[in-house]
Amino acid sequence: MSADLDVDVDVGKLVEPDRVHRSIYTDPTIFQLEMERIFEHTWIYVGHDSQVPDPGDYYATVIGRQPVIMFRHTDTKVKVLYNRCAHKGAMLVGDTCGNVQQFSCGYHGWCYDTDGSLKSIPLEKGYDGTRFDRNDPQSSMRSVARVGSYRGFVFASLSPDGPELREWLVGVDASIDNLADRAPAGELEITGGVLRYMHDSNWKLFVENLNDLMHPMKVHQSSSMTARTTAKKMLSKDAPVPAAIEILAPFSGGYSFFDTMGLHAFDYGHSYSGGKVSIHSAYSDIPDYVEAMESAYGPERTQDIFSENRHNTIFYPSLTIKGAIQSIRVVRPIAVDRTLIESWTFRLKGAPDALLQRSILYCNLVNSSANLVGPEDYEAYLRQQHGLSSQGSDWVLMHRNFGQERDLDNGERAANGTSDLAFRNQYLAWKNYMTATIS
Amino acid sequence: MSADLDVDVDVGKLVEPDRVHRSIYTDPTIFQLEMERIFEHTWIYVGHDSQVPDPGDYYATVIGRQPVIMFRHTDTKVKVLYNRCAHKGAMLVGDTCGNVQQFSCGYHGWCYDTDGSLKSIPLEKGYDGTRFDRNDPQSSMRSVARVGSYRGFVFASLSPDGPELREWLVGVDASIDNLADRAPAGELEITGGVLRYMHDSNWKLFVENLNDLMHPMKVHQSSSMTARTTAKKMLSKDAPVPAAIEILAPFSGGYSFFDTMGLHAFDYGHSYSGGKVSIHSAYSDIPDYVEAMESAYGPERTQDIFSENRHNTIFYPSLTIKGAIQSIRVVRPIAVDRTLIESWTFRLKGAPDALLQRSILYCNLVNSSANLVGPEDYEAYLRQQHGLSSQGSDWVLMHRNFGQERDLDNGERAANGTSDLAFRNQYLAWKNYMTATIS
Amino acid sequence: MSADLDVDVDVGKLVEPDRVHRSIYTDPTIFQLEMERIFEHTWIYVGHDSQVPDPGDYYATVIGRQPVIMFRHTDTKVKVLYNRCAHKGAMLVGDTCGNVQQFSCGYHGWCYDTDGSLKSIPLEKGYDGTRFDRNDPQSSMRSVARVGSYRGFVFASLSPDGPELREWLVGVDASIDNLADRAPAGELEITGGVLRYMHDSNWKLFVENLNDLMHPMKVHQSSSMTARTTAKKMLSKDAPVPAAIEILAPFSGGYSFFDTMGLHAFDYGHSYSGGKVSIHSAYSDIPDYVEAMESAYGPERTQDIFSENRHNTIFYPSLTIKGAIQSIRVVRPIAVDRTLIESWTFRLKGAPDALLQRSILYCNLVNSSANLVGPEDYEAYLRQQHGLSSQGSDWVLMHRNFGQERDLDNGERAANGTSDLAFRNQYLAWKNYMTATIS
Amino acid sequence: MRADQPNNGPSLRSVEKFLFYEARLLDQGRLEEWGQLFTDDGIYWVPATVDQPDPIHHVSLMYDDKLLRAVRIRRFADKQAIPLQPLPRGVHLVSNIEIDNYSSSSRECIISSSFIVLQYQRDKQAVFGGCYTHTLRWDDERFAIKQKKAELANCEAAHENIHIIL
Amino acid sequence: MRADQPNNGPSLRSVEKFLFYEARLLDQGRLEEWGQLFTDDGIYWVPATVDQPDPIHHVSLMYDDKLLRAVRIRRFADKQAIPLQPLPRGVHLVSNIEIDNYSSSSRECIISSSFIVLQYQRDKQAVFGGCYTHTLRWDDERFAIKQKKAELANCEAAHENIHIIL
Amino acid sequence: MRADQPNNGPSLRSVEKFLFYEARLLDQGRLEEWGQLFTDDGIYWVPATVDQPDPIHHVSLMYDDKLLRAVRIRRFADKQAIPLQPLPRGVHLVSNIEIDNYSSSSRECIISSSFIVLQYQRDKQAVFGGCYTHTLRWDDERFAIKQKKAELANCEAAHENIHIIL
Ligand code: FES
Ligand code: FES
Ligand code: FES
Ligand SMILES: [Fe+3]
Ligand SMILES: [Fe+3]
Ligand SMILES: [Fe+3]
Repeated sequence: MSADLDVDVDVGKLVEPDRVHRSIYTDPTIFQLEMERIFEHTWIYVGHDSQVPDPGDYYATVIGRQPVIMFRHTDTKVKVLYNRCAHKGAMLVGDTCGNVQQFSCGYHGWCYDTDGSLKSIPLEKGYDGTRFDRNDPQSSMRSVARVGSYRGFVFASLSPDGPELREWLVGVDASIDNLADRAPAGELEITGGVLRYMHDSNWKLFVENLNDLMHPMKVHQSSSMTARTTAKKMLSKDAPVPAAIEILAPFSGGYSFFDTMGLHAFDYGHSYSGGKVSIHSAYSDIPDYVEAMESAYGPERTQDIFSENRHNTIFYPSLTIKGAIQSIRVVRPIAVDRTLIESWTFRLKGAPDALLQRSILYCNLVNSSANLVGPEDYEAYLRQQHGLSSQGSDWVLMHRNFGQERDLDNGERAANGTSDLAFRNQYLAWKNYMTATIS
Repeated sequence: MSADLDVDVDVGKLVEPDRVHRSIYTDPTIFQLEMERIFEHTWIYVGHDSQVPDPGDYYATVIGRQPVIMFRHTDTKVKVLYNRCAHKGAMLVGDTCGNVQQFSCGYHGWCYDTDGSLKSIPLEKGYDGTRFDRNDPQSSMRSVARVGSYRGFVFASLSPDGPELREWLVGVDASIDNLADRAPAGELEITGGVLRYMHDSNWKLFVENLNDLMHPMKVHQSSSMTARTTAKKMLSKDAPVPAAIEILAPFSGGYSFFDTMGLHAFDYGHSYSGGKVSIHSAYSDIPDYVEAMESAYGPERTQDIFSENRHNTIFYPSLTIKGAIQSIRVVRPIAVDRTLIESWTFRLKGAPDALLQRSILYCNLVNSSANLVGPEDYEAYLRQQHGLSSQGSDWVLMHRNFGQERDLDNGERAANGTSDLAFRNQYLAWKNYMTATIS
Repeated sequence: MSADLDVDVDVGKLVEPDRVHRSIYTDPTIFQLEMERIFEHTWIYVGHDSQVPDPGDYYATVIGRQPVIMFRHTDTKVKVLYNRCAHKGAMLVGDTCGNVQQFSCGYHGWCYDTDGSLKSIPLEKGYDGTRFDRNDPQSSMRSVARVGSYRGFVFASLSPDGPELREWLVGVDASIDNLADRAPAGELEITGGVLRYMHDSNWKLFVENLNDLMHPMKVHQSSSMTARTTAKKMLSKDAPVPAAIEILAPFSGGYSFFDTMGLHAFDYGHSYSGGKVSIHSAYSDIPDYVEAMESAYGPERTQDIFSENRHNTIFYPSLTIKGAIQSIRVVRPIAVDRTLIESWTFRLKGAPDALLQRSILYCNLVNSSANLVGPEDYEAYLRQQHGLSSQGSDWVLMHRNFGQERDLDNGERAANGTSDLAFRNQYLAWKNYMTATIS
Repeated sequence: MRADQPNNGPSLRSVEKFLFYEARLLDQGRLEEWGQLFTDDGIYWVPATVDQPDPIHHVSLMYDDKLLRAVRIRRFADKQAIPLQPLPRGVHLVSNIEIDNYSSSSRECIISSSFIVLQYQRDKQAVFGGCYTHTLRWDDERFAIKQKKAELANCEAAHENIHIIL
Repeated sequence: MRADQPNNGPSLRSVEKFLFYEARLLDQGRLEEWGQLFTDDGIYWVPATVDQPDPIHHVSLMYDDKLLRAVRIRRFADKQAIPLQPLPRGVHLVSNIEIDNYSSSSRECIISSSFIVLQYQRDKQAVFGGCYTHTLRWDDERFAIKQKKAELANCEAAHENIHIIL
Repeated sequence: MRADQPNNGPSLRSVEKFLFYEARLLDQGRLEEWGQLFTDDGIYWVPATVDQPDPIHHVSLMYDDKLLRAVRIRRFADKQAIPLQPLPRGVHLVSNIEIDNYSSSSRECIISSSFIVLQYQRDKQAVFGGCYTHTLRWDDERFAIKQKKAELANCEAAHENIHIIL
């Protein structure tokens, strides 16, 4: 299988400051290592606590290769447990979400409280006098090593080691803030369902692409220009620009437009593009929204919030946020060449319904597997995934504006929008994660 | 792939007396070792000789990963040969069963007698003066290393080493006896077709489940209780209990009912549950059957035969029998997470037709992939298979009534029905098989 | 996976002069080595230059595991480039064939000339002052190491080492000559589409079969005899023999017929069967064709050309030619048990249309996945592929007429048609390729 | 070939309507209503082998009389039925519908048709197809199913779960 | 069950003809013509969840008004559209067609049917199936589509590309 | 759109009946009878590429005149035919049936329809789909097939065996 890589070779050699080796996208052994050393180690986005509003609500998902359950134990506490019965290992829920009074295993009926603690075992006396100890934590549903939450975004780490969540979030926490602050009530609610898009390509290709501002002009030229010209042809000159066109047109906004957006990179592989300007910054106003914001925050703070128009923020490796449009995409790697992308939408509490409608429209147009924009990106990944099996060259190039980034405080680095800074930053983190247990 | 296991580590460490490591269900390397050291080594059930009643009849199947043919050479001899042409390796039959005068390879026409010996080669003189030796056993269809048969149940071992079949069967041979003895004529005939149920789960999960008497109350509560309550609602009080309800109702018979059934374990991983009592013991009488039995065996012996109501008997690892209902299930592992289960039904020679009809009904209700009971068990395996990929805990627990089994003669051990004795016994054998070539 | 083979064992031990070990057909590790040491090393058939007649025409395919593009740079030069963008590795074309002015990557718009050289990069100034060097060959589309062409047949080698194409072709070049010479204009044109037949079997089983003259009498007995008897029944005695019957009948032509055809083997695993006689030699004349040939070549040379009736010629490992019927089959291995076979048809320039029609009919009848002959061969491979997973015997026998071949000049060896010479010759080459990097 | 409207018998169109209605009940999960389409002695049968003559001496994938049909239907509403979490769904296409026979004495007609059924649960879609034979009782107003036999093209295959009613 | 030809309304046969004609336009890639089947306010909708009540507050796989439909159609002719190289193709089978409702005032009818659609591109064939609900406007001569809703059996699955129009 | 019963021509219903009858013969393996549905010069054709203009200068998956059809049919009864052990089976769904053209002079009609065919052998089920074009000769009583063309959605795919008649 792993014809390209001797496992004993230092995986660190696959990453140079301005390029990476093609095998990191194609080698199944690297993928398994990534699951172990990245996804089953660092902070991974599990879900938003508005998915489990009531006590007993649960949401089942995976972290790396491992099934977990996020659920609301009491009104205030969200927990993340392994979806695994302590007895013989059966998953405790088979459905994706629901509400339970307790977790009752479907196989032999062991019952656990919603904090995971063992409650009852049928015929428990059969364990008397054996090595089985009902007070051993292994006899309960195990909690993952660490759970953290920031404004409703729940992250979990399967490893007891590593930075605290708040430390890990430095720099990109502001993207969550800006998203949540856009709600007059300061709170978010996941709503409107999920689009699940299966990609036969490596997860890193998706993650790289988000802050790759050189790609829209080419990849999305077709959907964006077709939308522009079709609208021009169909609509009278003074008709208002439809929301769909406001959404699609900026994807072919010109290189200097994208370059101006800028890029910011942080420790742990995080980054965001955009800032004052983004593909979302020219959307038309929605009636009553500004009013609601101003009455909640006052005009100045409202102005501050709206002036921040980040494009994509990447919480490396598993979460990406588009704050200005209240949409997130979650990265679930399945195999070296298979990745599930989930798109979720937020309602801004206290905001007019029209904002949600715009987010839904955006999500349909951009993230659906049956629509215009998403399949263009996916086609780029597919062509990469296959092209990278060629030995025409062993390297994937990330030189753009190398050495021209500006160092800011707290490990932040900034660059022009079309810099490859975000890529280089991701592979710096990747290398750190992947070689941590070797060194 | 084998991220969980270093092949060089003693696989024996994965088995403790009262628990086993989850990787034995999920690691592809373990699976390949199991094929080599268990399925392609010990006695594996091939088929029943009534499947090949006439000379020239054959039945093609697999042992572990290897295609074989069971066939009737003469009226008395059943043979098991590798389904492989000595020339360039083509399988000699492509169909599952049939009747042949000789085996004629479809590729170049080499012909073999029904004892496998090479008969003719087209243009055989082309081999004159070469290393090819038509008398070398390799130039014929090879027989598997050992074939044994007990009351029509044909077993084969691909290894020349190991216990004789009769020695290997000690303790569970009585389950075959009881099944065959239930025929007034003392003989069985496979009939009524086969149900083939594909499971995306490890073979051991299926095998464990059969003598897991803690599971029916929970897993089968739905089908069994739904059947009970539906019947109650639909049928008048004094209507006779339909056979389907007689079959389904005992699956939710109560913990003490299952506990009373008892468990018996033997060397080589074999076991049976039930005995005097089982889920089959309360079936209504079938007219004329007792009469036929008594006239064949006399009342006392008949009484003896009927008093033995074993539930499941496991001939570890490949055959499981339900004697009281004349049904067997055969385990064909395909991959670490894929297992084919075949269900076959026997006609008791000399017994009224109604017995066969009850067996067929039982098989439909319990073993069909499209019916009530089987999918409940399969769902439990699926949840285990996925849950076991979680590192929430590394162990699968088998402590129930540990140390409370009673030692009887000939390696037999007995316990209450809800004991985990059968599991522990299986993994004792598993460990012996798997470490035999290492030590 | 590779339970049958320790990678460190010399793969050469798997090949003996008169037999080969079954694992070479079933072991995934062997397959990966074959891709590396054979398909990504020696001369592989890419396509015929008539597939890209005009400047800018391209045809995309794979060599081993690697996507490549054959295209016409100028009117005279056909090039073979890796289908991989120098930037981040995306394939440069997604379609199988077409015409381009330049290669413009669909992801970020890097443009390459039709000789592969880098033309333009959007916002190229972003690379100023970085390690990126636009003059580095790695910054362009890479050409494969070597490209060679013989009478329009384009071969490529991904390795700079090894014999020149003409040297490698010695002995079988005459088969290409005879095919091309059959055109009064001396030139060929691929036309009439392609049949793509997917085989769930190892590529070597297909390649062996082509010059295995012991198989048609048995494998094709069904299609050939059914065709004969059906025609006999349906047609009046003095009706002309339909072309379909002329094609199908010789497949059951008798052992001595096939033996007489003869076999010729050459270095590098090449061989051909037939010569003066083949299954194609008794086809009826096509009006005006002989005339066209004679007016092009004169009667004597025409006679020479027609007297050469080779059956299958194998350009080991990837190309097989049936010159007399103007048809080729191309071998594209996909996995150890999966192989794509493409069948292409040639028009003989200057010949009557009826010749093409006969070639098309031949291709339909013999090479289609939905017709008579091809599925018979494929069934033989399938039975081998499964039979070879049995340990009934470890060896595949190739003893027929061992030691009876005649040595001719230039490494040529000749034998009777039913000799296993072609197999032995293939595995001699296989062993050389596979052990070259070890020794 | 067959008459489209045998003497006094139902029209082909009325048969089509009935089969489409049945399909719709199944697609929409209206299983109780589906159950009521059957006569009291009605049988729903999915054989396990080709041209299976007999559901009594040979195993079947499904062979439901009224009681077992009721059990099957009720289980779809049972929260304890772990294989049905989440509920599997199906789509039923019926085509090639013909009236093969109508007996004006028994008032029974034999209807043959072909079907494709998709089953969906937990990201898995399975494709089933085969031939239906409906034995329908006709009372001038409505049909009742005396037997529905669904013969799968792949009845002999090693099946994973067939959850839904075909 | 339903009337085959409601008062003054279209006949079932005319509806079948229209749906088969629509399917044929899609199969043959005559997408411009397909677009013209719709009313000006016509909607083409593929929900992303079962019984989705609403395309406004919930994501959909496709939800096209006239403008977006036009964009989708034109993109099939755009050589720059890399996911459409080579052009995907489809086959549409429509069956189980019934007129569910006809309003003689609005002249609208609701048509339900079942479909199987095969999508093919680059050696991959995908099978989609589900239920169509067409809301058709009828003017005694021809139909126009006010809404076409295609409810996939596997709408909630993790989909790879759905290139073609269902 | 098209007339359902062109002047003196066959009714749509009679065409449906014929296509369903043909499908049934194939499903039941009554291949000899199927062969007899063709005219003496009848052709059965499965092109290998989209809109293939010509079976003469371009390869086809199947292109059978009377003789080759007879060979194909007889092979299903030949015990020596190793790819046909055990016999593959099929199910044919035909839908979207329309009469595209009827010539009252030649008495030929062109019928278009869509199909889904399932092939089953040895635990493998394959799904094929596409469009049929039947050229039928009509003599007021019965049809004969002058040409049956089955255009597969995935005709250009790399196919494993297509054993059955589509
Ligand atoms: S596995 Fe959960 S109770 Fe046994
Ligand atoms: S492989 Fe059996 S005769 Fe050659
Ligand atoms: S990958 Fe080709 S331009 Fe970027
Ligand atoms: Fe993009
Ligand atoms: Fe059970
Ligand atoms: Fe052959």
